[in-house]
Parts: sequence; C-alpha cells; structure tokens
Amino acid sequence: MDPALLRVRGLRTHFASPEGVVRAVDGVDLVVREGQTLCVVGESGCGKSMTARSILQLVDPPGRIVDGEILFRLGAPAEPRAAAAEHGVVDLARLDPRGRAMRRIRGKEIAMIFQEPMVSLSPVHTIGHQIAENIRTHQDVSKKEARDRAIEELRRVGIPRPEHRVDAYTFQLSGGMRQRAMIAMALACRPKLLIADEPTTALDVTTQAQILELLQELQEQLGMAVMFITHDLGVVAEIADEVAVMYLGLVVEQCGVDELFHDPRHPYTKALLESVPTAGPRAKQRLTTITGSVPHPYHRPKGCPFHTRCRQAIPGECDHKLPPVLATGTADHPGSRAVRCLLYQTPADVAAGVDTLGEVSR
Amino acid sequence: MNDPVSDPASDPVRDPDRDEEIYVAPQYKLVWWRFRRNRLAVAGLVVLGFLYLLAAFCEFWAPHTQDHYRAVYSYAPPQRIHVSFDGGVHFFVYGYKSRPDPETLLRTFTVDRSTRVPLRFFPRGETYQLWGLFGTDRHFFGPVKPGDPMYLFGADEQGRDLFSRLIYGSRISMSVGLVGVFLSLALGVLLGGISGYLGGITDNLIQRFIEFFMSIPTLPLWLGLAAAIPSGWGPITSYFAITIILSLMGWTGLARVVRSRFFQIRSEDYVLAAELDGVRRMRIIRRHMLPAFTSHVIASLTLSIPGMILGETALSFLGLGLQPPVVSWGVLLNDAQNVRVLSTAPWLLLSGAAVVVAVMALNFVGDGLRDAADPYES
Amino acid sequence: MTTVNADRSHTDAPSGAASADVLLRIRNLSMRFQLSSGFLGLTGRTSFHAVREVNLSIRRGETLGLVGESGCGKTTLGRCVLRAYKPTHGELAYRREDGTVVDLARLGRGELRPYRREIRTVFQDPNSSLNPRMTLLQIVGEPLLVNDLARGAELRDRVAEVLRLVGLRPEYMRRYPHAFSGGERQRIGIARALVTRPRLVVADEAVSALDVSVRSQILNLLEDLQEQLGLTYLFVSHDLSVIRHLCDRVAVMYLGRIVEEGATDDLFTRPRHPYTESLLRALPLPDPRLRSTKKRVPLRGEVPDPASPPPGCTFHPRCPYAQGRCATDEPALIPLGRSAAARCHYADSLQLAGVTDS
Amino acid sequence: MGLYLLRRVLAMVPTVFLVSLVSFTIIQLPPGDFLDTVVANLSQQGQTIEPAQLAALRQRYALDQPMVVQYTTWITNIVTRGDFGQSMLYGKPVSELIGERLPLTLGLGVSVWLFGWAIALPAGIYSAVRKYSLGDYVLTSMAFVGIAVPGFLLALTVAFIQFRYFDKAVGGMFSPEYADAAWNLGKLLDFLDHLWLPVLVLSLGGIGGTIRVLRANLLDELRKPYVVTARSRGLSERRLLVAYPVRVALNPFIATVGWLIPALFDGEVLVSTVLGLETTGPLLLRSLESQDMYLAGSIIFIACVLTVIGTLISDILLVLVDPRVRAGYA
Repeated sequence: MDPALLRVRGLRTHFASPEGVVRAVDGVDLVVREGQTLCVVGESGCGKSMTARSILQLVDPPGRIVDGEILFRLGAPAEPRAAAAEHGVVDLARLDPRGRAMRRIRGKEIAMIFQEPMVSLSPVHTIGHQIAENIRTHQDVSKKEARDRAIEELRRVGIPRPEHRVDAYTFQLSGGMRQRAMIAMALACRPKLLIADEPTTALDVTTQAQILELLQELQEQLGMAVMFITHDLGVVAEIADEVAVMYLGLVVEQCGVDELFHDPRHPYTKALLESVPTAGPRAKQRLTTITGSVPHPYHRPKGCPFHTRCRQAIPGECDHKLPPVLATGTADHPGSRAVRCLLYQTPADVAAGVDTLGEVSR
Repeated sequence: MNDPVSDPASDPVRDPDRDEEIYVAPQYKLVWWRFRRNRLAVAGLVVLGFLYLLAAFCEFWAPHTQDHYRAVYSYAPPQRIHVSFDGGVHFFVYGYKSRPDPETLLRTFTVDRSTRVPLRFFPRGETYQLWGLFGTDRHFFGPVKPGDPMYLFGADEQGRDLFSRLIYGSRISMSVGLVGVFLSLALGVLLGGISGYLGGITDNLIQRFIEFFMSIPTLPLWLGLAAAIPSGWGPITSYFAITIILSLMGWTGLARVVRSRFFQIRSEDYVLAAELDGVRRMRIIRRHMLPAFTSHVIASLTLSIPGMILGETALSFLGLGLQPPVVSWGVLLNDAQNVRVLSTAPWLLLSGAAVVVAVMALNFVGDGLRDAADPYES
Repeated sequence: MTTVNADRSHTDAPSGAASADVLLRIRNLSMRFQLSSGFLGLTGRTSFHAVREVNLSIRRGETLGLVGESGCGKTTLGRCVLRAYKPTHGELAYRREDGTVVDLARLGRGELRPYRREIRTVFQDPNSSLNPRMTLLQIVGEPLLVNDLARGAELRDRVAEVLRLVGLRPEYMRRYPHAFSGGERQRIGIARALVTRPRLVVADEAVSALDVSVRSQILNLLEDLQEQLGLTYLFVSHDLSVIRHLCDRVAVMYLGRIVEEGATDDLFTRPRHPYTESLLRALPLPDPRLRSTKKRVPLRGEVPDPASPPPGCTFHPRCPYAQGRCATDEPALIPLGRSAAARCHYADSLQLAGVTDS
Repeated sequence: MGLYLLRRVLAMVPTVFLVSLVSFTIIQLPPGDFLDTVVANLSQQGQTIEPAQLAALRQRYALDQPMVVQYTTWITNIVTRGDFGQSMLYGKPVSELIGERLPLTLGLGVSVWLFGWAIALPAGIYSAVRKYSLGDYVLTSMAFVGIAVPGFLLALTVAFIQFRYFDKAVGGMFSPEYADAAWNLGKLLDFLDHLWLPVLVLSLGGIGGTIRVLRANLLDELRKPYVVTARSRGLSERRLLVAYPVRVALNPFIATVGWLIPALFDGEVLVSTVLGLETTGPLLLRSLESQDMYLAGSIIFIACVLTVIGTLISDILLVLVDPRVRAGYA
C-alpha cells in the first residue's frame, strides 16, 4: 500500500578513537514509507541522531559508516542519476559524501532540521539569504526569483510579515520563529523526506504544539514522508504513523504507533512506556522503573544490549546471542512489525504477542 | 544531539581495570594524563627541564667561567669532540694552529691534528661559588689541564668560550621570563580579579584601561623606558628594571584571561550551590573558583614567557637592555650585530639558536597545557 | 532580624488551611532586575519584573508545583525562596521548627546562614551543579562542614548515610563526579540537598535533563524521601506530566505572575484560567488514541517581552476568550473554592477543558 | 551607524590624551631638560651656544615653566602647528625627520600586511580543512618556527648568508648607483629587489601566528552545527567553506587589523636596524641612544596615535562584516 521510500538495513556507524571503537549505530534496520511519519525514539546515547546523520552521510570524522545499506527511492524517473541505479533506488551509503550525487539528494530529496535553530543556522547571513541559497543550489532560478520564493516559504510556515523578516538574522528571531524559518528552509525544494532531529526539544510546550501542528499541515500539503527523532513518547503518540524504538545503536522494535502504545513486544518498549508519568488520571503511585542507566558506549554489553537492565532476560542466552530481527508480514505492509528479542522465536510469536516463556504480553 | 557518542575522545576510559583509578583521580592527574598524550608538549617539557637545570647550575655545567678569556684565541672556531679507545675511553679535541692574517690582522685558525687536548668529566678548573653557598673548582666537563683551549662553540673577540657563556646566559634569559611573568601575574590577577569580581563601572574602567595599554606599540615603549634606565645602575637593579618594564606590557593579556575565566566560573551552578550551602565568600573563591582557573592561568603564563624572553633578547641586542659584563643571550647576540663580524665568526649566532629552542619549547608546553587545562569539558 | 507575627491572617492568600500548617508564606513578592547598557553602563538603564506581586503558601509536607513556560519567572521565584536573590519587594514568612515565623526576605547574608541548612535545593543540571574538582565526600559534606554540623569521622558517617539513602554506594565517596552517570549525579545533588536534614526543598527542573528511564527512578526517589523524611517540596518544572504525577497543588505562572493556583487534579481536569487550558491542550499525551479527542488549536503567538508586558491582563493578546476589558483592566487573583484561585475576569463563567482522562 | 561612529571617534579623545601623556613622560624621563643635553653635547665638541638663542628655545618649549605648562605647550605646538620640537641630534625639526621616513615605514607595513595575509590565510584554511594531513603538519611546524624565530635574528641570518655566499651587502632600500637617481624602471626593480627581504622577514612571525589562530578558529567553526546544516542542504564543500565558517573565522582578524600597526612598529625597529633601512625604527633607536627625547617621544606618540586610528578602522570593519556586532549598535 505505502511503499518504502527509505529502507535502512544493517547500518553501522562507528567512531574510532585511540581509546577504542564506539559503535554508535550498530546494525540499524528501519523503513520509512512514502507520505508517512516514522518516529525514532530512544534515550540519549542510543544512536538515533547518528542514524539520521548517517542517512545523509553527515557524520563527522572520526565517525564512519562501516557497513549497511541505505536504500532511497528517487523521485521522477527522468532523474538522470536514477538511471544508474536499479529501479530508481540508490544506496546512499555507497555514494561519495562529498560527491555531486549525494549533494543532489541533500536538501532536494531529503531535507533535515535540527534541535537548536540558533546554532544550526548561519549567524552571519539573513534567513532569506539562506533559503534563497538553498533554492538556487538545486534549481536554476534568478536571485530575485529565489528571494520571492523565500518570502513565500516564510509565509507558508506562518511567519508574520515575511517580506520584512526575510532580511532578519537568526539572533533577531524568537525560538519558535527560528524553528519555523529552519523548516521553511528545509522544505523550500519540496523534499520527499524530511528528517527532523529533535526539532521541538528546546521549545516550550505551547511552541512545540505550534511546530508539530505546522509540520503535520505541511506534510499533508506537500505529501512528504517525515522521519522524526525524539525522546518524548508524548510527541510520538501525537504525530507518528510508525515508530522505531532504539537502544544502544540498535532498533529493537518497529511497528505502528497504536501497536506500540497498546500492544508492545520488546521488554524495553514495555518498560519505557510504564516509566512515563502520564498526565492522565492521577494517583500518587510509584512509577515502574528500569533499573540502572544506559551503559556507556565504551562498555557495550555482549549479546542483547538491553539484557543488563531487562526484567525478562534469560541468563546464558541474552548475554551471549545478539537477537535477530523477527518480522511479521513483509516490511512494505502496514501492520507489519519487527522485533529484536530472544523471547520470541518465530515471527508467529511476534504476531501473537506470545513470548517463549508462555506469557501473553499485556 | 547530546549524544555522548558524538565525542568519543572526551572519555579517557579504556580498560575497566583502570576505571577506579580514573574515578578517584584529582584534577592535576587528569590534566597530566591529557598533557602526556601530546608528544610535542612532552618533548617541550623535557627540553625546558634541561634548560632550567642548565640555568640553575650553570657554573657547574660550564667548563669555564663567563669572563675567562685568552686573547690569543680571539674568534677561534668551534672544535669537534673526538673519542679514542686506546686503553679505555678518552675524549679529546684537537688544538689550534693560528697565524695572523696580514691584511685584516685577524688570526686565522686551523685544526692542529698533532696536539690533542684531553678532556674528562669532573675536571678541576676555575673556582666558583655555587649559589653563594659553597665554593668548588669541579666542573661537569672540561679539559684535563685547566689552561688548555676548549672552544666547543667557538670563541668571541676576546677569546672567551661561547659555550660557557651560553650556559651562563641561560640563567638570565630563562629567568627574565619567569620573574617577569610572575610580576605580570600579580598585576593581572589583581586587576583582572577586581574587574571580574566587582563588575559594573569598575570593570568597565579597568577594561578601557587595558585596551589602552594594549593599543600601545610594545617595543617602542620598552625602548623608551629602557633608555631611561640610568646607566649607573648596577647589574641586579637594571635586571629588575628591565623585568618590570617587560612585565608592564605583558599583564594586560593575563588580566583579560583572569577576568573572563572569573566571569565564567562565577556563573557556574556549582558556585551558586556552594553559596546556598552557606559557604563563606573567601572559601568559595579558594575552594571552588581558584582551582577551576589555576590550570588555565598556568597555561597562559607559560605562553607569555616566550614574549618576555624575546623582549629581553631584543632590548639587549639593541644595547638598551642588559649591559656587559652581565651575560644573557641577548647580550651575546649584541656582539653579532655586524655582518662583517658574523662572516668571520658565524658561530656567534648560536645564542640566537638557544633563544629559538627555548621559545619553541615553551610554546609547545604552553599549547599542551592549554589543551589539557580543562579535563572536564568535552 | 525581622519577626512576623505568627497568627497574622492573610485573607488575600487563597490557602484555606490553618496558618500553623503553612511552612512558607510568600506575600507580595516582587523581583526586579536592572539591565544596563551603553558606554560605562551609564546611557541606558532598563528594569523588568521577573516576579511580580506573588502570593503563595507552601504547607508542611506537601509538594507544590510551579509551572510555566521559559521566562515566566518560575526559576526566579524559586531562587528568591532560596534567597539566592534578595527580592526587591515582599515577604517570605518562614515558620521555624519552634513555631516562630521569620521574614527571610529581609535577612542579610550572615543572618541567613542558619536557614541555609533548612531550605535546600536540587539543581536542574547535575553536570554543572557539582564541582568537578571535588570528591563526593567533599561535595556532599561541604554544607555540614561550613555550617559546623559535623566534621571528621562523624561527617564521613553522615555523608555515607545520606548516600545510602539516595541509592548510592558509600564506598564511592572518594570518587569525583566524572565517574558517575547523569542519573547518579542527580542522586548526588539530592544527597547534597538532604545531608543537612532540611525542611523545605526547592527542586528546579530537577528531572528535566534526565532520560526517561532514569527520570522515573528519580521521581520515585523524591517521593520516597518525602515520605521518609517528612519533606516539603517546591517543585519547579515546565513539564506538566511530571507536575501532575508528583504535586499536590499547582501554581501556574505567566509573565512573572501567578495566574492560577489549585489542587492538582482539579486544575488538570477543570482549569479556570485560559492560559492553563492552553498549556494543558499543548501537552502531548502518550496515547495515540487520544489524538482525535483533542481540539487542535494551538495557542497563538509567543510570550511577550517581560520588560514591556501588555496592559490589562498580560495574557489577553494570546487569549482565545479575550474581551474588551481584558486589554485595559488588570484582573485580580479571584479565589475559587477552598484553595484555588485564578487571575481572570471570567474565571467563574468560562467553561474550559482540562485533560481528558481515558 | 552614524551615531556609533561618532561615539567611537569621541571615545578616541581620552585615549589619545593618555598616549600623549605617556609619550611626554618618556621625553621627561632622563634627568635635566633637553637643552641641558644639547649644551653638554655641544661643549663636548668644543662649541658653545648663544645665551640669547638658548633663552629663545627655552621659552618656545616653555622649559622654564612648570610641567603642566610644558606639556600644554608641547601638545599645543603639535596640534596647532605640527611642531613636534627640535631634534638636537640632527639639528632639524622632528616633523621633518619623521616626514621623511614615515612613508617608507607605512609602505613597508602595508606590504608586510598584504604579503602576510596572502600567505597565511590560505595556509591557515588549508591547515584546518585538511587537519592532520601532511600539509597541515608541515604548515603547523613552519608556523611554530615562524613564531619562535625573532625577526631580527632571521634578518641577521639572511644578511649573513647573502654577504658570505652571494657577496651581496645588505642594507638600505636602494643600491648605491640608484640611491640618488630619479625614478625609472631600473630603480623600481632595484627597489623591489631590496624590498623582498625586509617584507619576508617582517611578515614571518605574523604569518606563523595568523596560521595558528586561523586554524584554531576555523576548526572551532567547522565543528559548529550550522556547518552540518549547510551541508545537509546540498552545498558543495568549497562554497560551504567560503560562505560560512571561513567568514566567521576571519572576523577576529578583521577585528585585529588595527593591532597590525603596533606589531609593525615592534618588528620594524629591530629588523630595519639590522638591515639598515631608512624607516622610523632606527631613527627611534638612535634618538633613544643619544637621549634625543623630543624625537623619541614624538615617534612613540605618532606610533600610538596610528594604532588608535587602526583600532578604530578595525571596529568599523567589524561592524560592517558581522551582523551580530551591528545589531548590538543598531
């Protein structure tokens, strides 16, 4: 139904340092479907930002993509580069990070927005200049035209008096307006995929609501897919179609948003959901916690990375074997889900929600 | 975005056995561990240690005293040390044959392979008072017979041994930087601290004053002040006068460093936390603020020593700084002002090489310290 | 030292509780900051009220939540209570163990020292609030040492005790903060707050910098400690879900003023101030099935510059229910029921939506 | 902007006043007034000076008046008549002596600045962008050497090498045969032939410093998130580098254009002395050696004033290039 726009398989991004190798991303599999929103959720240090950056080959040295494929389906068949790739699909991991092919995808096919617009935008250029530059990088238009387009884009993201604000510098705007400007910039070339790296984390709740609303509106208008990175399960519940849960460089579960909140499979997902205080009916009751904290990347546990904190860990199994991905249905099918956990032995277990201990989850 | 993963170098953890050692390591250890990883800085530190050791015991290291001269060896060229192995290990240099040039009246020297000047460790030579405490005539290295010519770096016009004079010169040249830097530090910490602590209009005034100082060309002013030093002053007085002049110009940078660090640390949460603990002001400064900027200040100090050394060298080279009979590298270079003299005795430039080595070593160490100064920031 | 009459009644404060219950009564508290600019700081001098005429009571043993967007003055209010700032105006009537009441707002540096160990704080950022150059023992033991509460072996014992209390191993007290993870560091911060056996703890965004899984541990810890030690919390946060989980009562701040105050459940299910409603509505709920039930009208505009607040009700430019008089008349804090109040002309008549309970 | 300019120019007044005080103090430092020195010098050479002439000079420079009056007279003479006093060493007005030499000093300064930046800026950028490459190591070590080798030592070494191995005397800006000749192609070439050495020697230290600072600044900028953002929009590396981080990293240099002038005076005194250039540096040195204090003080005063003007230019440039600074004064 909704075919995959981006499919990441076995992605590994490692950082080599004199102290050893940090495996920031270590075998990530995920799928973003056309026109849909995939939320990537996880705690700090789980590699979600690095996964996002790896997709656009924006990892700074000493970081390096060491393995895996990032398959992206290119837009119009007329695209000259697409001819080279089979069925219009390119493996972004194999492109030269500085090459022309990669640059044509950045900003045009896949755009990215970041957490802190103040530092993510140039301090010495006006926002109009930066938007116009983006347009002119990918399209052959005059300066005047690019500027008019920039004003249009600013209006679209709800910045008041855009013909005036187009000449503003980032430090002259409020946090919410900056984030809007960054969105305008990212969407100026109508990308098919927007990667949003914690775009609302630094904002107040009311501003966050405005930005989320805006993103959803624009997504509907422009028909793009969104990969939204966040640590806030509330935000996930608001906007996601599908969710990928990450832990220590691995996607441990990917499924539809409703299944995630109401029928989770992975013990980490379950524990995460239980540990969130809800604004719902209140009782001064203890929260369920996950013991310990996320291990330091230098001390990555063997086997399933979560086994050290997992209530259902099987001694002798989980601390040895890295669980394989068990997927139900085909990855292109909505309603399909994928889990990495030894409690499930077959895809059928995953579908049924029965783990090998015979316990029916929730 | 706050992935600790993004900067793996920030964490020195390697093998778990060392973890506990790192966990309980105080700041100076962490700084040292970080410093140690910078090879250039470590090399600089070794050279620096060597130079200061040389300066501290120069009478012992130098084969001759600084004023020991023999006019017959005027502009005698450097000798090479040879080793012979007949009946044990012996070091020696060849003697000179010389004859006056009829045109220039300067002596020209050739190596005389027939005479050997035997050398040894710990020979007896001229007596000296080490640090004014005790007298001895033992030197580290020198000719077996005190009167024999040994000019490893050549001789100057009066036949004085440049090698010995360089070693003696290191005492003044290397200490000018240290003393000057401490004077600068006193001024800088005082004014920078006042500026940072009081803030407001006081801060503003001190800042304008510092800007004014920084906008004055240093060397002309040094020259002006140095020229005003009465020539009748003794060597020690003029040494301190020169040092004060040098430090007058160097304190502004330090004051700025101190002030900005002060502001930065004062706004740290842990300082507020200490205030809310009921810690008294003096204790906050002593226990919480000073330790946080000592390492930075030491790094800045190290980096400002070279400026002082170069300043002294420049002044003395021009004849406005220290005057003979005081020996410093600058004073020695003063002999090398004339290109014609240089073409006769190019080895006179060796004192310049000493300056370069010292300055580079200090820069390496300072850079290394600066990079290692804050082991907690990633 | 100023002593406030203990049984003075405060009719304008909405707390209906007997005043013996009240640990700290904040009356008409204002905090104004000076901003200077220009050459030598002489040319321009502006000031703004970060906190304006706040009245609030904190009762013994309760958790009072203080919520609002960034820049609303909640942190400043917390720091006034801690006397990190000297309030420009108003009273901080603090009831001591023996029943006497002291106005903390008027005390000087030296006079404050005895109260520093009774009113403690937990900081937001466990990385910057712990001196990286001091060991756990030095950090946690410092308040004991400087207040002459303990030294030597006794100090060590008390530090060990409080470390155990917050779930850290006392063997670690020779370690430096860099040896600990974020959650553990926050525990150290809590240990430092508790080591003097305080009565009131001001927690300023104490769990905001933490990861979800660690945050729940710390929230549980704070609750357990309150029960064990009979602590009173002033919990400052922008996170409504944490506030709802932890707090008994909530005060909502906007542009330096309290705009609404009430018992947590009441305030969440039936807000009385339009701003509270907007906050609640903006809060993302962790259940995708609630998506359709929410009205999707985000709050318009942005928080105005506190240096030049709008006339009348400061919220009126963004308020969906604003009427003519809102732009001119400043509403008073209207008491609503037993311990609630809202600063809105129409607090009685508006039917505002709270959080729908699933 | 206009207001800002006005404020900055006004702020210069106290600085210039302070600088003049310092210079005047230097003039006054040696014991006795300068006429005493003149008389002493002349009598050493067996000459005398007319008492009437002496009295006239004394009155002109208010030497018999209190210090305040002397200072006022000195500064008034400078401001109103451009009269910096009399050099007793050369027996000429100071203004004339400085007027002869200042153009060459400033010309040398501009050449040093242009040459230095032409070398150092590309080198610094290269060094930062290709961090830890062979080129970076080579440039960084050269920068270290450049900082550590004092200019005069380098000048001395080069002069020695030229004298010893190329049999070429170094000194002056012209060969003897062109010294008094009118300007023609030959003289120009001869001038350039003499110019390269001082320019090279004088710029070396600055080049080293610039490379190191620019490299550090640029490395800081390259780490900033806005670079990643720009890259994520598909900009080519070269455009991205020039349009964003380099521009920001260069700002501190623009801010310090003004400091180049004192730096020039610092380096120039020694190098010109060694190389025998007819600039203000050796003049200052000679005047100091012979205690010709009006000349010395005036040179220091002019150097300081030029520095203040340079700082002003820097500030204006910085406002022009950096919108953040501009907004602060808008």
